[in-house]
Amino acid sequence: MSLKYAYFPGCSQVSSAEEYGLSTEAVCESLGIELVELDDWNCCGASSAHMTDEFLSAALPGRNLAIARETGLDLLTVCAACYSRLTMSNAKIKSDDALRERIERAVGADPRFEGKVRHLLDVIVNDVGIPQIKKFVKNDLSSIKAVPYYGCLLVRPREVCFCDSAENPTELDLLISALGLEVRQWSYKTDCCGGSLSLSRNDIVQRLVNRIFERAVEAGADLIVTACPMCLANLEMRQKPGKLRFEQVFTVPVLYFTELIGLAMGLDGWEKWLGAHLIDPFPVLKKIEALS
Amino acid sequence: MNGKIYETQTEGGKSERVYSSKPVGSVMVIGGGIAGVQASLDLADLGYRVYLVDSAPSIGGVMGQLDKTFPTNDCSMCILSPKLVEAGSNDNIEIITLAEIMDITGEPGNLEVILKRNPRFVDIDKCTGCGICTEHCRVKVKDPYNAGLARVPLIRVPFPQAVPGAAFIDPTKCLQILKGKCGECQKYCPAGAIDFSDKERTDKIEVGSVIIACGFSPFDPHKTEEYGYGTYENVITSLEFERILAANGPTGGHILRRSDSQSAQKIAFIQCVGSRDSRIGNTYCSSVCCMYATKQAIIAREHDRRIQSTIFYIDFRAHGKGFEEYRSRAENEHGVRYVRCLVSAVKEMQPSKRLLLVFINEENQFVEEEFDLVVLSVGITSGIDALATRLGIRVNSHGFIQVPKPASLETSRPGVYVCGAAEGPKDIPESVIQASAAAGSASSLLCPSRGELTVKREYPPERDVRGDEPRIGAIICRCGTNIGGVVDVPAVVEYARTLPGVVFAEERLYACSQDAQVWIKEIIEKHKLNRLVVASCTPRTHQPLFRETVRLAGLNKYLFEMANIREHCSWVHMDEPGLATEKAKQLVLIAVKKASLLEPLEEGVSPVTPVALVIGGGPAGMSAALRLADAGFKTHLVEQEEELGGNMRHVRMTLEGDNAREILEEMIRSVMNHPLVEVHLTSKVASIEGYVGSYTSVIEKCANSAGRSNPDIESASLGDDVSEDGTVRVDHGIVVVAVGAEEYRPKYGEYMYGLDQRVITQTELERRIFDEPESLEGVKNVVMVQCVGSRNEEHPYCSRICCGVTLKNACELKKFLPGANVTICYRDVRAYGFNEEKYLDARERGVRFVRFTQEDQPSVSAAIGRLEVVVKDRNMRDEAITIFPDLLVLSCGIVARGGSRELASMLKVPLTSDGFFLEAHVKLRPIEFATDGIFLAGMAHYPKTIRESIASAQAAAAKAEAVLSKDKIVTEGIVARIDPEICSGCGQCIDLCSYGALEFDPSMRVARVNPSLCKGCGACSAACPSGANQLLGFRPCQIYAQIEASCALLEAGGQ
Amino acid sequence: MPDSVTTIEKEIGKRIGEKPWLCYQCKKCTAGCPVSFAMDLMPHEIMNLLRWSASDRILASSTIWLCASCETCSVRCPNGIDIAGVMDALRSISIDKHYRPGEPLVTAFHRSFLAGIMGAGRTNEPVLIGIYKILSGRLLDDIGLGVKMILKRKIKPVPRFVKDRAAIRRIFREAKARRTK
Amino acid sequence: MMSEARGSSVKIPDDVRIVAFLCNWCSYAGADLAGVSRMQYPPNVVGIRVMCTATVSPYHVLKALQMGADGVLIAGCHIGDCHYLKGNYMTYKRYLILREILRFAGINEKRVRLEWISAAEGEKFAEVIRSFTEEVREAGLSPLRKNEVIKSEFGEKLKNAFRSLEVVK
Ligand SMILES: Cc1cc2nc3c(=O)[nH]c(=O)nc-3n(C[C@H](O)[C@H](O)[C@H](O)COP(=O)(O)OP(=O)(O)OC[C@H]3O[C@@H](n4cnc5c(N)ncnc54)[C@H](O)[C@@H]3O)c2cc1C
Ligand SMILES: Cc1cc2nc3c(=O)[nH]c(=O)nc-3n(C[C@H](O)[C@H](O)[C@H](O)COP(=O)(O)OP(=O)(O)OC[C@H]3O[C@@H](n4cnc5c(N)ncnc54)[C@H](O)[C@@H]3O)c2cc1C
Ligand code: SF4
Ligand code: SF4
Ligand code: SF4
Ligand code: SF4
Ligand code: SF4
Ligand code: SF4
Ligand code: SF4
Ligand code: SF4
Repeated sequence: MSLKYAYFPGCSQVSSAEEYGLSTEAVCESLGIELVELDDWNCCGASSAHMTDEFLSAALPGRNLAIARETGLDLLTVCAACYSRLTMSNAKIKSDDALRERIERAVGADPRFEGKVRHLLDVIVNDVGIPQIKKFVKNDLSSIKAVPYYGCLLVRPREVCFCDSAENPTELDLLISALGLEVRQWSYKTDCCGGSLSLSRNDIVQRLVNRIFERAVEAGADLIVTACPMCLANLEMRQKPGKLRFEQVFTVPVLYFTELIGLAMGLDGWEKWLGAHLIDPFPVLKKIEALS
Repeated sequence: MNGKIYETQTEGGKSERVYSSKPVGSVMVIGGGIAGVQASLDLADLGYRVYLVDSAPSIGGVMGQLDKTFPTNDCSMCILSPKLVEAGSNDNIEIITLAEIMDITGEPGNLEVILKRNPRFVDIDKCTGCGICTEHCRVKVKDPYNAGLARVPLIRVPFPQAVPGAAFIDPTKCLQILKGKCGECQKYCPAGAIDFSDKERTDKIEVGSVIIACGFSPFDPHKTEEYGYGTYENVITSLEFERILAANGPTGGHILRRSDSQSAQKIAFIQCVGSRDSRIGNTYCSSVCCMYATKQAIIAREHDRRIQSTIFYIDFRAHGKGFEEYRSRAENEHGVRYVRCLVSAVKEMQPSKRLLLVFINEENQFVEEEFDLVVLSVGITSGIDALATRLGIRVNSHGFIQVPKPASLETSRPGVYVCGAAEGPKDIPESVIQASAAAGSASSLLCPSRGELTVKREYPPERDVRGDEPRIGAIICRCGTNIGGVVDVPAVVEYARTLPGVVFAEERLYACSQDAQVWIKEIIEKHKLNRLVVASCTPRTHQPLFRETVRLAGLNKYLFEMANIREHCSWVHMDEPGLATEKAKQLVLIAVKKASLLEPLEEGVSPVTPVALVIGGGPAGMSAALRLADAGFKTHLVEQEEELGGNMRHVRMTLEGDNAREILEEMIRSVMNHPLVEVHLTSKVASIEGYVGSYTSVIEKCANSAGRSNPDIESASLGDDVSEDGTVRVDHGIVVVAVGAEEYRPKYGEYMYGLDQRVITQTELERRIFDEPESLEGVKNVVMVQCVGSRNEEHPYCSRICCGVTLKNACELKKFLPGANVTICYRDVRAYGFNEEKYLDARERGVRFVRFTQEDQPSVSAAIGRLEVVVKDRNMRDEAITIFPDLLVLSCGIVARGGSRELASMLKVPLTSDGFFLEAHVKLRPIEFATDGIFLAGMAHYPKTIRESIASAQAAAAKAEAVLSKDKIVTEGIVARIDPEICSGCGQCIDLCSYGALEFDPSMRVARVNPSLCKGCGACSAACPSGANQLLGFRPCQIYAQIEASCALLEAGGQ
Repeated sequence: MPDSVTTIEKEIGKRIGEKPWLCYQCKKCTAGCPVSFAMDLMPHEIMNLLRWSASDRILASSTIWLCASCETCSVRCPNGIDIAGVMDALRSISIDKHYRPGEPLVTAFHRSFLAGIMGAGRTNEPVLIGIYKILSGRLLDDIGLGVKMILKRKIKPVPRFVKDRAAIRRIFREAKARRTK
Repeated sequence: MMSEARGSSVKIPDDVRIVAFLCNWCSYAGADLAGVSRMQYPPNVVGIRVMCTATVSPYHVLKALQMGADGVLIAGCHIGDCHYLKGNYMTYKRYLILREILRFAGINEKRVRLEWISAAEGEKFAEVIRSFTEEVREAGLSPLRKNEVIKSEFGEKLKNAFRSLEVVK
C-alpha cells in the first residue's frame, strides 16, 4: 500500500498547535508516510460555520476538497474538527446536487472529491498497523500511565467516522499501549470538553474541562493523549478562568499522539514540541529512564 | 380449515367432514420453553402423540432461568419444574433434545419433518444424573444456564431440575472429541453412559401438525454502547441479574458486584435497552421488562433490606392483571424509586468501579448519582429468523413469526402454528394461553385421528390385599456410588430384613433402570408382596415410575412408599458416612411403618356429559363455542342480549388493522349456522349444579335485556317468577365463562361528559370515523384524555387496551383529517408489544402528546361557546397548555360487569377485588379455575384486545375439549374422606376448602366430601376435631406411625 | 411531512430532513448533554416546544447557542433524531430571522471566527481574539493566558493568508445571498 | 453424637433428633435441591413428606414431642405460593395458636419452628436445618429422655397442651 496523501494541515497546526504540525511531519517521515501539502488550502470553518450557516459549513471545506480532487490522492488531516468538517461536507456535496453546483460556482472548481478523507490516527492504526508501530519503538515508556482522550468530534457522527465505536473507541488505546505506555481505563474518552465555547463561555467550559482532569486523575493517569488541537488547547487553557492571572489546578499534561509516537521512537525535536505546552510535561517524563 | 384434507359439508342441518386423506394423530412442538411444554401437555391430554424438540440439552427455556415471576413472585422453578417432570414422564410425549428442524414438507395433516440430532455423547437411558463425570472434567466453559456468570465442566447435567436429567457433553472444547486425548469422564461414569462415538444424525418424522414455540433471544446490549456492557463489569443484563437473584444461581442469591464481590446496595435499572429504539431497528416494546425490573427490584430488597433500587424508564408499562398494584407496592412498600428519564450513558468511576449516572428528576433538577450495579432491562428479540427462513414461514419486520389470519395462530404455512414469545414479546401467562390455543388449533385439524397414536397401557387386574397381613418388599438402591459411596447399603438391607412385615429385602445398583422394573415385578409376584418400599432418591421424580411398576405387578399403585436416602441423606451427609447409614436405616424404618398401614385407594371415576355450556356471546364466547362444536361437542351458548357480538359490535377496526365488522359477522354466521351450537339469546343461566363432567344448568329468558349494565335489574330478572316456557334445563360436562366486561361510563360531568355534546368517548369517535366521517368535517382541534376511569382510586388497575385504541383512532383521524391537531393527554403511553409502532405512527403523523399526572388532571370548561382544556405538561416543568378543542375524546377504561358477582357465586369461583374473575394460577393456569371443569375466556379475566380475547377463548376451549373428549374422569386417590359415623357435623372443615369440595348434608347432619372436587391438600382433615375427616394416604394413623418411627431410636435410648 | 406539524418543524424538516416530532420525551438527550445544565431550555424541551410552535421562545433561547455540537444527543436518541443538527438549523433560522441571540457572547465569537476567515482565508488566534474582544466588549478577559501563550510561542503575530482570497469572498457572498433570499 | 454403627443393630444416639414435616411442592423440593447441590447439614433431621403443611395439625406436632422428638420443623411454600392456594395461611394461623399453647403449657416453644422454603431455596433449607439443630441443642434433649421425674412432668405438660388444643378447637 502506498502511503502518500494530500495533507491538509489545518490552521491550528501552523499556529497555536505548531507542535502538532511539526510532530506530525516528523512522525510521518519516519514511518514512510508521504505528505503533499494541499496547495493554498483554507480554513474549514470549524464549528462556527456549521453552527451558523449550512452553506458556509459545506463550502469552506468544499474548496479544500476541490483542490484535493486535483491531486488524485486521499486527503489526510490531523485535526478532529477539520476531519469532521471535511468528511461531512464531502458526504453532503455528493448527495445534494444543488449544493454542489452552488459551491462549484463560488469556488470555481468541482468539489466532488473522489478520494477518502483520512485522519492520521486512522492511517497509523489501520494502514501502518500496530505491529509495525511496535517495531519502531525505541524508548521504554512503560513507567507512564496514560488515558486516551478522543473528544467528541473524532467519533461522531457515527456513520462517517473511522473509529470502531462512538462510545468506546479503541484506536488510540491500542496505539498508546503499542507505544509501551500503560493505558488506564476511564469513561471520559469521548466526553465533550466544550471547545467551541472556549472563548465565549469559559464558565461552562471550565466545568467540563475540570471534570475531565478529575476523572483522569482518579483513573491514575500521568498523561492525557489526544488527537485534536481544539481539545488540547481547551484542556490546557480552561481549567480555571482568570483575567489577569492564568491558573492551573491540574498538572496532568496533555500531549498529541504524534508527540508520543515521536517520543517513543526517539525522534529529533521532541524537546521543542513538548516545550510548547502550557502544562509542563517534563516533570512526568522524568519517570522515563531512557530520557533522563 | 384446510380444504385439502377435509371440508365441512352442511346438508339439512347435518354436518359432515370429508377427508381426502386421514391426518396423522401426532404433533411436533419445536421449542421446549414454557409455551412448548404447555402445548405438549395439552396435546397429549387431547389425545395426540407429541414430539417435543429443543435445540438445548434440556427443556425449560427462559422461565427455567428465572428466579421469581411477576406479579405474584412465585418461584419460577417451583412452578415450572413439575410441568417439566410431567412432560418428561408422559408416555405420549417424546422429548428430543439437541436437535434442529431442517425442513418440513407435505400437507397439513400429513407433514414430514426432517430433523437433525446433534450428538449428546451420553446415553439418556443409562445416565442417572449422578454428576460424577462432572467432577472429573477439567475443561470449563461459561454456563449458559447461569447466563455465562459461572464456569462449568463440559460434561454436566444442564441444571439441577433439567429434563431429561441426564448429562451431555459440550463438544466444542472436549479434549477427547477434538484430540482423542482425555476420556476421563468415561472412565469414571459408573453407569457406562458415555459414548464418544455418538454421531450427528438425521431423522424423518411424520406428523399431522407442527407448533413453533422457539421463544426469543434477549437483546444483546453490546449494541447499545453508551451503557458500557462488556466494558464495565458492574453493568449486567436483566437475565444475568435474574441468575444472581436465584438461590441456585452463581452467587447463591447474594447480590454482589461483579468487580469485587462486595454486596451491592444501590442498583439502577435502565429500561428499554434494545426496545423502542429506532437506531437499532427495534421499534416495538418488549412488553415484559418494565414489570420484570420491578420484580427484580422487589426481590433484591427482600434479599437485603439495605438495597435501594431506581428504575429509569420512559413510559411505565404495567398493562396486565395486577401489574399496576404491583408497581405501587414496589414504590410504597419496597422503596423502589421510579425516574422518568432515560439515562444517556453509564460512566465507570475509578478506582471504585461504581457507576455514575446523570439524569433529571421529576423536579427537573440534574442529579449525578453513583450506583453499585446497573441492570440493563434488555428487550425480547426474535431468535428464529434462520429457522423461519429455512421453513419458509413468514415473519414480521422484526423477525417474529406472523399469523396472517386475525382469529388464528396459524402461520403462513398451513398446518403449522405458533405460540409464545416466538410470535411476539409476551409474558408467561400470555405464552401459556397461546400454547393451549395452538394445541387446540392443531387438535381441530387432527381430531379425526385423536387417540390413534397415543399409547394406553394395559394393566392386569388388581389383586385384593385388604385384610392380608403386610408382606413388604424393601429395595435399597445404591445409585451407583451416589448412595453406596456414603451409606453402608448392605447394613441397611440387613436392618430392613429385621423389620416387622418385611419379607424381602435386597439392594440394587440402579433401582430405576428398565431391567430393575422387570425384576421388581418378578419379586412382587414371586414373594407375594403386597407392599413395596424403595429406598433411593426423591419421590418427586421417581415415585410415578415405581407406582407404575407396582401397578403392572397387579397391586394398587398406592401400596408403595419411598424413602429418600439420596437427596436427603447420602448427598447431604457425605462427610459422616456412619451417621448417614444410621439415618438411612431410620428413613427405611419410617417408610416401612407407613407401608404396613397403606391401603389400596380408589381413583374415582365419573362419567362425562360431552356437552359444553358457554356463558357470554362476545368474541370470546363465540370462539370457544365454535372450537368446541368443531371438535364435535354439542355446545350451548348463552347470551343475555338480543344479539351476539358483545363489545366487538362497537369496534370497526382491530388494533392490527383488520376489519372488525367483517370478522364479527363471519363469526356470528358460523355460530348461528353451526349445527352443534345452540344459541340462547336474551337468556341467562339461572342455576348451575354439579361438578366436572356432569353439570346441570337452567337457562332462562331475561325479562329485561336492556338492564345488562344495571345489576339491580339483572337480579330482578332472575327472580322466582320466570315464565315456564322460557326455561331450558341442560346437562353439560364443562362451563366456559366468557361474560366479558364493559366500557367505563364517565360520571355525569366528569370532564364535562354529558354536559357538552362535544365531549365523547373513544367508542363514539370510532363510530363517527368509520360510519359518519362527514360529521367530523371542519374539526380542527381534537383532544384525547387517557385513563378515564382507570388507574385511580376507584379502579386502580390499567385497562390495557385504551392506549392502543386511542392511538388507532388518532391515526385514523389523521389519515382522514391530516390538517387537524390531535393532542393526546396521557399518563404513560402503554403501547405494549407491536402497538409501539402505532405510537410511532401517530408521532410520524404529527399527533401531539402531553403528559399529566393523576394529581393534576386536565381541566375542562366551556366559555363563550367553546370548550377549553387546560393541561399541565409534566415534561415541560408543569407548564400549562390551553387548547380549545372541537372534540374532547375520553379514553374510558374497562370495568367488570355488574352481573359477574352473581355468576361467580353461582359457580363458586372467586373474583378479584376489581370484579374480574380470578384464575386458578396467575402464571400457569390463566384460563382455568381452581374448580375443575370451569374455564375462563376473554375480558371476563381482564381487559384484552380482540385477538387476545380470542386466543384465550381457544385456549379455554382446548382445555374443555380435553375434558369432554374423555369418556370418564379419573380423580386422585388421595382425597379427604369423612366417616359419617364419626362426623359430629360441626362443619369446621367446610369453609377451609379452597375448592368447594365440602358440603354440609343437612339430612344426615354431617359434612361430605365430593371426591371429584377434592385436591387432597388435607387442610380440612387437620381441622377435624373428631377425626372423622381423614386424608387418604396421609391418615393420622399413618403419619403417627411415621412420627413414631422417626423417634423410635430415641425411645430405645431412653430405656 | 405531515400536515399538522408546525411551521418551524417544517422549516427544520426542509433544511436538514430531520423529524423532531418523533420525540417521545425520554429526556436522554438532556441527561447526556454536557452543557444542558447551563441552558434555559433543555434539549428535550426544545423538542417539545417545537411541537407547540413556540418559535419565539426557541429562537431566542440560550440553548441553541450553548449547544456545543458535540452530537452526544444525536448518537444516543432512540428515535434517531439528529438533535445537534436541529440545533444547527435553529441557530441558522434564528440568524436568518434576526432574533436577538440568547447568548450574545457566543454569537460574537462565531462572528469573529468567520470574519477572520473571510479576511484571511485562515484562522489566526490573535486576529480572532482581537475581533472577538471588540465585538464582545470583554477586553480584559484572558490577559494572563495570553501572556503565557506568547511566551510559549503559541501566538504567532503574523497572519498567514490564502492566496486566492477572491474565492473565499465568493463563498461568503454566496452564503449571504442565499440568506437574504 | 451418635456412635459409629455397623451391622444390623442400631446404636443409640445421644444428640437431638428433629422431625421435619415438609410439604411436597416446595420445601421437600427445596430439600431435594440442597441434596442435588450437595449442601451439607447435620443428620439430626428426618423428613416426613406431606402434601401441604395444612395437613399438619397441632396434634401431629404434640404427638412428635410426646414420642420424644427434641424439635419439630414445619416447612412449606412461601405465603402466596401454596400449591393449594391458601393452605399455608391456615398453617400459619395454627402455628400461632400452637405456640401459645406450648407457652401456656410451659414447653419451650423454641422446639417448634415454622419456615417457608421454596423449591429453589436449597441453601435456605440447609441453613434452616443447621440453625434449628443448634437451637434445639441449646434447648437440650427432650425431657422425655431424662430421668423419670422430669419425664412425667413433661408428660403432664404435654397432656395440658393436648387439652388446651381441644378447648381452642
Ligand atoms: C430477564 C427476564 C425476566 C422475565 N421475567 C418474567 C416474569 O417474571 N414473569 C413473566 O411472566 N415473564 C417474564 N419474562 C418473560 C418470559 O421469559 C417469557 O414470557 C417466556 O419465557 C416465553 O416462553 P417461550 O416458551 O415462548 O420461550 P422461551 O422461554 O424462550 O423458550 C424457547 C425454547 O425453545 C428452544 N429453541 C429455540 N430455538 C429453537 C430451535 N430453532 N429449535 C428447537 N428449539 C429451539 C429454546 O432452547 C427454549 O427451550 C422474563 C424475561 C426476561 C428476559
Ligand atoms: C370501548 C371499547 C373499544 C375497544 N376497541 C378495541 C379495538 O379497537 N381493538 C381490539 O382488539 N379490541 C378492542 N376492544 C376490546 C374487545 O372489545 C374485547 O377484547 C372483546 O370484545 C372481548 O370479548 P369477550 O367476549 O371477552 O367480552 P365481551 O365483548 O364483553 O362479550 C361478553 C358477552 O357476554 C354477555 N354476557 C355478560 N354477562 C352475561 C351473563 N351473565 N349471561 C349471559 N351473557 C352475558 C354480554 O352481553 C356480551 O355479549 C374494545 C373494547 C371496548 C370496551
Ligand atoms: S472427555 Fe471431554 S467431557 Fe470428558 S472429561 Fe475429558 S474433556 Fe471433559
Ligand atoms: S457419570 Fe455417567 S451416569 Fe453420572 S451423570 Fe455422568 S454420564 Fe450420567
Ligand atoms: S416500555 Fe416496553 S420495552 Fe421499555 S422497558 Fe417497558 S416493557 Fe420494556
Ligand atoms: S432409583 Fe436409584 S439409581 Fe435411580 S436415580 Fe434413584 S437412587 Fe439413583
Ligand atoms: S389509557 Fe388505558 S391502557 Fe393507557 S395507561 Fe390508561 S388505563 Fe392503561
Ligand atoms: S383435602 Fe383439601 S381439597 Fe380436599 S376437601 Fe379437604 S380441604 Fe378440600
Ligand atoms: S433523546 Fe430523542 S426522543 Fe429522547 S427526549 Fe431527546 S429528542 Fe426526544
Ligand atoms: S450536541 Fe448540543 S444539545 Fe446535543 S449534547 Fe452536545 S451540546 Fe448538548
